[in-house]
Amino acid sequence: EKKPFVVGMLLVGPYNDRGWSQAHYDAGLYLERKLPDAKMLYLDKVNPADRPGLTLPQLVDDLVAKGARLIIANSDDMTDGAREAAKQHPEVTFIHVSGDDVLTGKAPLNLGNIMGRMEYGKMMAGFVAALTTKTGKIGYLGPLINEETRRLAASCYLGAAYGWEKVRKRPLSELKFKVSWIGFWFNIPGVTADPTQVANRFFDSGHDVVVSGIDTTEALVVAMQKRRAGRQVWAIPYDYEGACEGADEVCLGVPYFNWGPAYLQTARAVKDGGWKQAWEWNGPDWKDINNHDTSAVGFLVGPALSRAANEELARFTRGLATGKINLFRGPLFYQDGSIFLKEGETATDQQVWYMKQLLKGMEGASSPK
Amino acid sequence: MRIEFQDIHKYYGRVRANAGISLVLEPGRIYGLLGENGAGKTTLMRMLAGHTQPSRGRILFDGESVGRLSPSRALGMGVGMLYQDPQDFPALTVWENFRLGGRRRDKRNAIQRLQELGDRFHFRLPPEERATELTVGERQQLDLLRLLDLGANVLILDEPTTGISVTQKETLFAAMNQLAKDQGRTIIFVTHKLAEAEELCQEILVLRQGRLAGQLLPPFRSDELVDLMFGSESGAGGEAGPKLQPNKNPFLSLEHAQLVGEKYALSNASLSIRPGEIVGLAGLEGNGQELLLRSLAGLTRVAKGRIIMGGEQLQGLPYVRFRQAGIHFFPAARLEEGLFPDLSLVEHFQLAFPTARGNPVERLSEEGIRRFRIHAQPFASARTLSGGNQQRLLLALIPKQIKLLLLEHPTRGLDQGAGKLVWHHLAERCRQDTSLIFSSADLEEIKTHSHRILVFYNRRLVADRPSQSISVEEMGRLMAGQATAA
Amino acid sequence: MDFLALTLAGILSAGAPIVLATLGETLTERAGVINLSLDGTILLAAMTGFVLALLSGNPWLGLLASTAVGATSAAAVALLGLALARSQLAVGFILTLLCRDLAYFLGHNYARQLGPELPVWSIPGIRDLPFVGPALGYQSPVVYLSLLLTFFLWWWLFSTRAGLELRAVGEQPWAAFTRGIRVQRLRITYTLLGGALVGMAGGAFSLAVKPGWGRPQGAEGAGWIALAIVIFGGWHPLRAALGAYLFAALQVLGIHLQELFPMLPASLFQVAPFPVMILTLLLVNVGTANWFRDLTLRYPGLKKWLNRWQVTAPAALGRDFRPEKEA
Amino acid sequence: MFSKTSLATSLGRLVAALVLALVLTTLIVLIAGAPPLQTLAILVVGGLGSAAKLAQAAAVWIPLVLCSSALLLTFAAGLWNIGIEGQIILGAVFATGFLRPFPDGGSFLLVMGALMAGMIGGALWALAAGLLRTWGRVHEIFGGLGLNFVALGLTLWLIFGPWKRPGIASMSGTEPLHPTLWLEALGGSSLSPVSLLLALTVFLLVAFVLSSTQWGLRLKAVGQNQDAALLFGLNPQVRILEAMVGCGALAGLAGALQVVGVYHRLLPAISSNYGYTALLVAMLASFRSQIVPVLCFFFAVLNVGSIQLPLQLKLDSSLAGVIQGVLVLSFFLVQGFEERFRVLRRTE
Ligand SMILES: Nc1ncnc2c1ncn2[C@@H]1O[C@H](COP(=O)(O)OP(=O)(O)OP(=O)(O)O)[C@@H](O)[C@H]1O
Ligand SMILES: Nc1ncnc2c1ncn2[C@@H]1O[C@H](COP(=O)(O)OP(=O)(O)OP(=O)(O)O)[C@@H](O)[C@H]1O
Ligand SMILES: [Mg+2]
Ligand SMILES: [Mg+2]
Repeated sequence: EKKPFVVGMLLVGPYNDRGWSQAHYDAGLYLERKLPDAKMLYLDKVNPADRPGLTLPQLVDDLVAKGARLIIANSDDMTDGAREAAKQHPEVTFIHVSGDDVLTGKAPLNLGNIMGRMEYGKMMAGFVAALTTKTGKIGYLGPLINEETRRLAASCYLGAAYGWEKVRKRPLSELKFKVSWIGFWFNIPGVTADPTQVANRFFDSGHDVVVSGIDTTEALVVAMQKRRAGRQVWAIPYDYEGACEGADEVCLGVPYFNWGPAYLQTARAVKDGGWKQAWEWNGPDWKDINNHDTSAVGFLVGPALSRAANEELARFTRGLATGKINLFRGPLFYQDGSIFLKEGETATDQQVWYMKQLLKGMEGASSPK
Repeated sequence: MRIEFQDIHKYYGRVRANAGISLVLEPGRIYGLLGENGAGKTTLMRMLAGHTQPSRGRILFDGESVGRLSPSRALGMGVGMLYQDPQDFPALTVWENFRLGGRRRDKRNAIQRLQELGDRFHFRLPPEERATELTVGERQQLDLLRLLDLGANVLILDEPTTGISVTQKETLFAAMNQLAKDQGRTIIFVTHKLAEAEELCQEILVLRQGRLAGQLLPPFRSDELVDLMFGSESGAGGEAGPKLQPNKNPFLSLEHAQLVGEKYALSNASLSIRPGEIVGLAGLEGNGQELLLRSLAGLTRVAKGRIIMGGEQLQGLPYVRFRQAGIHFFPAARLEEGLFPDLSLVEHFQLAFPTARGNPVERLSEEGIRRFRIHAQPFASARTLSGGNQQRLLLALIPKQIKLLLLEHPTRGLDQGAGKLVWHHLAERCRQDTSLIFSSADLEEIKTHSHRILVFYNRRLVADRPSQSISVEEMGRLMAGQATAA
Repeated sequence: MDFLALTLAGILSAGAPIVLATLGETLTERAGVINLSLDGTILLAAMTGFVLALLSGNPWLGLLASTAVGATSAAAVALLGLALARSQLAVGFILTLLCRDLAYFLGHNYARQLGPELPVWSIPGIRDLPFVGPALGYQSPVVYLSLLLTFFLWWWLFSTRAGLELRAVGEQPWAAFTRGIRVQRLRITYTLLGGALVGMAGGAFSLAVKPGWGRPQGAEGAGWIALAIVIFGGWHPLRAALGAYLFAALQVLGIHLQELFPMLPASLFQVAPFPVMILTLLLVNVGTANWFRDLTLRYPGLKKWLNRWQVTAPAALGRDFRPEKEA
Repeated sequence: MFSKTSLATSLGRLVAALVLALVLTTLIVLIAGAPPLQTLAILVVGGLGSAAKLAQAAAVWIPLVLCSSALLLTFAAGLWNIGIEGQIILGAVFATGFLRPFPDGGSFLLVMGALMAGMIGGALWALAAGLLRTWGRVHEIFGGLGLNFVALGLTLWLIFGPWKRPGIASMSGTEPLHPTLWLEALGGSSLSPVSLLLALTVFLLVAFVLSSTQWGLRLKAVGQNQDAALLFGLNPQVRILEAMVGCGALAGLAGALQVVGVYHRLLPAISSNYGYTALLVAMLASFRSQIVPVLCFFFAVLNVGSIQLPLQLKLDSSLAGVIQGVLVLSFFLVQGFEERFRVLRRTE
């Protein structure tokens, strides 16, 4: 019998969280389907609150002992652990998702980074939010504050601003875009702010669309509750293609990751011995952003999105695809008024990746206190 | 209702609280139940009220056995009991206390009834006040009204007159007479106060050491009662202690002290003690002697006045300072207060004599065990000792060099021989100028061993006399409030 | 205005499970029993309620199951802590850990699934009123239940015969026994009833306030907070409910406060109930300390001042009662 | 609380409890739809199966033994030191705080200093609970519990506030310590021989102190009967504080070792619930210090082995905690029934 090609996966949240971790888990299943001798071994809830007393290298030891040759760590919190483990197991290939060790040069040779260009997904989310809102107030349920989360929130804002100004033809000053950070990727009682409460607060203070930037579905759940209490509100979840399910009345759509193609490619390369360390930042397949075999990020339109808005979204997407619309083009200012992009300047990948602050026009903290 | 006790026995572990009591109570009469502390009065009554079950024997109501008596069943039979320590609910209001376990009534109704009854006895009980705010006497009144309201056929009053005034007492007695005579109820009146019993009762029952010692009809004679209650033969009598050496000056004095205990206070107590002196405290439990002992030991607070020992003022200082000054306290509750149930004898010796280490401790323990004739292995735990042996262990643990030894019931539970042994040791200590203050329920013991005797009654010191000038009978009368100090 | 009403609605909703748990524990402790297991029990009940609702499609069945789980956990306290006279605190503590882990273990595969929720009721007369309408008109049944129960228990505890007996048992079980009250039976009954309410709190979480199951569910820590609030509430249903709503307000408003005062750490609002609990306990108990008594002898004013703050625990709280042992 | 019984009796009870717990666990596993035998086998093999696993179990054993030993002190004095979690955390906080001024590392003396600092931190936190108990009459369970949450809040504030890593504040904790400040671990594991030695020493020391010193005897006396202890001049209030402080110091040491030996930083969940687990151990041991290391090892194996459940059976790891809890409850059940029957027999 042939020995399977074991892929170890360390998920920060539950494998069935209908969010970030499940997107990775599903990609693992995709990998098993496409690469017949691949076998996924996963461990979920790898975070200090759920698995106190365990360190990432210990878990990696376990996976390696079970034959893993490729190990994927899916949280930015695993940076140090992944690096340490990679050093201890040079014969195994490591992918640290959302990290930038390769970029900074801290990564050992067997550690690569993969991330999806979710900026586009968030732009679309912001765009539909702006087209849908009646109050002109959009809430963004943010996780913790770092470069990644700042750039995603900013992208969402840029999409919203575009929709508000260019499509709805309203002055930008009338659009309120507020970011609230809970402190982590998901709720940890007693540690983070409670996302249910934050979402409630958004809706109760007149925000009628809440865009989720966290790994779990509280925004959607709360929106559903408000609906049942007779309020006109919407929400946009995040991460996982199936996130809208069961929330038809309120879900405007979901920007999601499709990790399958990248994992498949990496696994093949590792198996054939042709893997090269890289920092990959994969964009959507503009021909069909919802193609499971090619597109790294997508946006699945939700049932609650109006037909008109849907058509506008298609136009917007085409604009992004052709490059006619580039929202990261100057002039853009940081929240404190300093210049992010000069008039006519287009942001480099690095500038976007290392987003230093929220943008002017957004409400909310730019950096941890 | 006619009540018959048939050969009632009640054991608490190894304590025989009641030992074969047979007795008939007829309706329409007032019975007095007398006996020294621990004679078993309360225990007997509690069995009647269904609060506890006899270990052996049965209680018949109108000739019929009703099976296992529970409080609710006893209440159903019409037996109501008023406890010597009020069994009530301090945190609840007066009317709630009144209603609890009583008849179904709404609040207004309950308050109205309470006031009606209260007016009849001139008890003034504010219905909305919490019971904590009441005095012990008022709480007893409240409980009494509750029982009257219940319409008990058999009314047990366990020392109901400790907290009420003379006029209230008269009202109460009148009511009791009325209840018994006009309504044919049985009333059992437990008391230590001979005069009250003599005044009120148609029959007096005397318990002594768990047995029925006598059943008297009027006219009652106080000396006979005292004799029956306290006995004339002595448990731990024997040889008298060493003579008090004259011309030694007092080394300890208590000056106009107000002593505050958990339940009551003792005011204006003054006392001085000479080296080698033995002072016996006579009095029924709860009359002040235990408070005096504990205050001198530094275990309860002294609100006013001073305790002076060797020129140093001790009041207000923590207990350890009293210990350092050479005072040692010997508690009555051996296992509860004096010993560590799961530690071995050796460990007790080690704790009591910390300077001795290693092997010497074992030698010390063996010596102690031998000298005090403790029947136990050195490594047995204190819990497994018999009561008497626990007592002896406690004695063996008294440090060598002390100036004042305060003992609660030093020979309680000891047989005669052991009692003699204890007093032999204590006398030895007195010869070395240790002073002794002890309480005892055995008046003969007090008389035999003390140089001086203090008698307590009603939370007051009623007599302070040299031992020669007071007889056992007089002590008994004083304790029962029969005479005033000459 | 609307915002205020909606915030109030949010507080009522967030507070509902805490109120239920607090009322349940108040009931139990009034009978003289401490059920320390709240934090775990709530989770186990939340999980069971959600899973049963999911499997049956009926959220009411789920709520019933939660209630049953709460009573079952309380039954363990009753068996070990009352019938077998183990330390109630120890048993409760172990149950806390055990129930929590059991919830995570058995609920593993049901995490983050969309399941049925209790409906939102809109109350005809109320929903159209200004202010009151948005605050109170559209709420989950558990919110209405928690409000009703608060007043019901208040009335019941202080104005009925059964309530009087309950308090009596928690104050002086021996005295209650002598008055023909069946102490042990009442204690067990109220332990179970209180536990049932605690279980219902779990259901209120997973079927209404924070619908769904997961690790974390979001109800973690709520049990400890409820225990603290019972003390803060002085074992009185109204005060306890008030405490629970205060806590909910702290949670809801904490989000605002945090934005207004970014230097305040987020965890401050999560931790706040506990120092309050310690302080309350200090006020409750310090009166019995010897040094304090000496102090009040000297400064009688102190005692009066303290009395104003003081609540008293049921006198027999956590104590074993067995007539055969005899107090 | 517990009464002292012979070693044989407590072992007998333990075995009976183990059997009962096994039956209950099997039931629970069946409810979860998993094969009970295989599940238990995986648990045990997962914790014992290889040298690496053994090293992991030993690494868990260290804080457990430290905390259980610490709790022996407070249990001896009749105290329920639930606050031990907070004391571990404060130990970790103090140790981290002590090492923060040395981002470029330093000598082993600094590590020793951090351990000392950790002990002080834990001791102070325990002292707070102790004073609340002796001065304020606040039961140590509630005082300790409250302080646990305060300690948790404190670490979170530090990690997300003043001690956050430059630019980010995250659950992954503070900036890692300089490697020269790490306790050396056995190749590839997080098992540090120094910690192991320390834990063993502490356990032996506590066992010795409790069984053979005057102070230990005094603690036990206070735990048995405070009234008598007062009469014996043992100063029970002071003894209680001493027991708390001693326990806190050892818990703090455990916390400090987690920082310098295992995580090399301050984490939000640095105590890993070891304090609570140790409480279970101490209850099971009911004062018998001899069986503490064995029980700790058993619990550590369960903890380590439990990680195999999600990997191999798609079960949640919390089964380990379930087994531990069920075991202690079973123990109580056995003990309670036994005493019940003894009372019945006596009254007949
Ligand atoms: N619950 C109990 N447990 C153990 N021993 C008890 C209990 N109740 C009473 N005893 C013992 O039984 C004996 C008789 O006690 P009882 O209370 O009946 O005496 P009493 O005659 O009422 O005395 P007093 O005049 O002091 O009230 C005493 O030795 C007492 O210590
Ligand atoms: N719990 C126990 N465990 C072991 N042995 C016990 C226990 N209780 C009593 N014993 C033993 O039973 C015997 C009888 O005890 P008991 O207290 O009835 O003696 P006693 O006749 O009252 O003696 P004393 O006159 O000294 O009080 C003693 O030898 C004692 O050691
Ligand atoms: Mg009596
Ligand atoms: Mg005897």
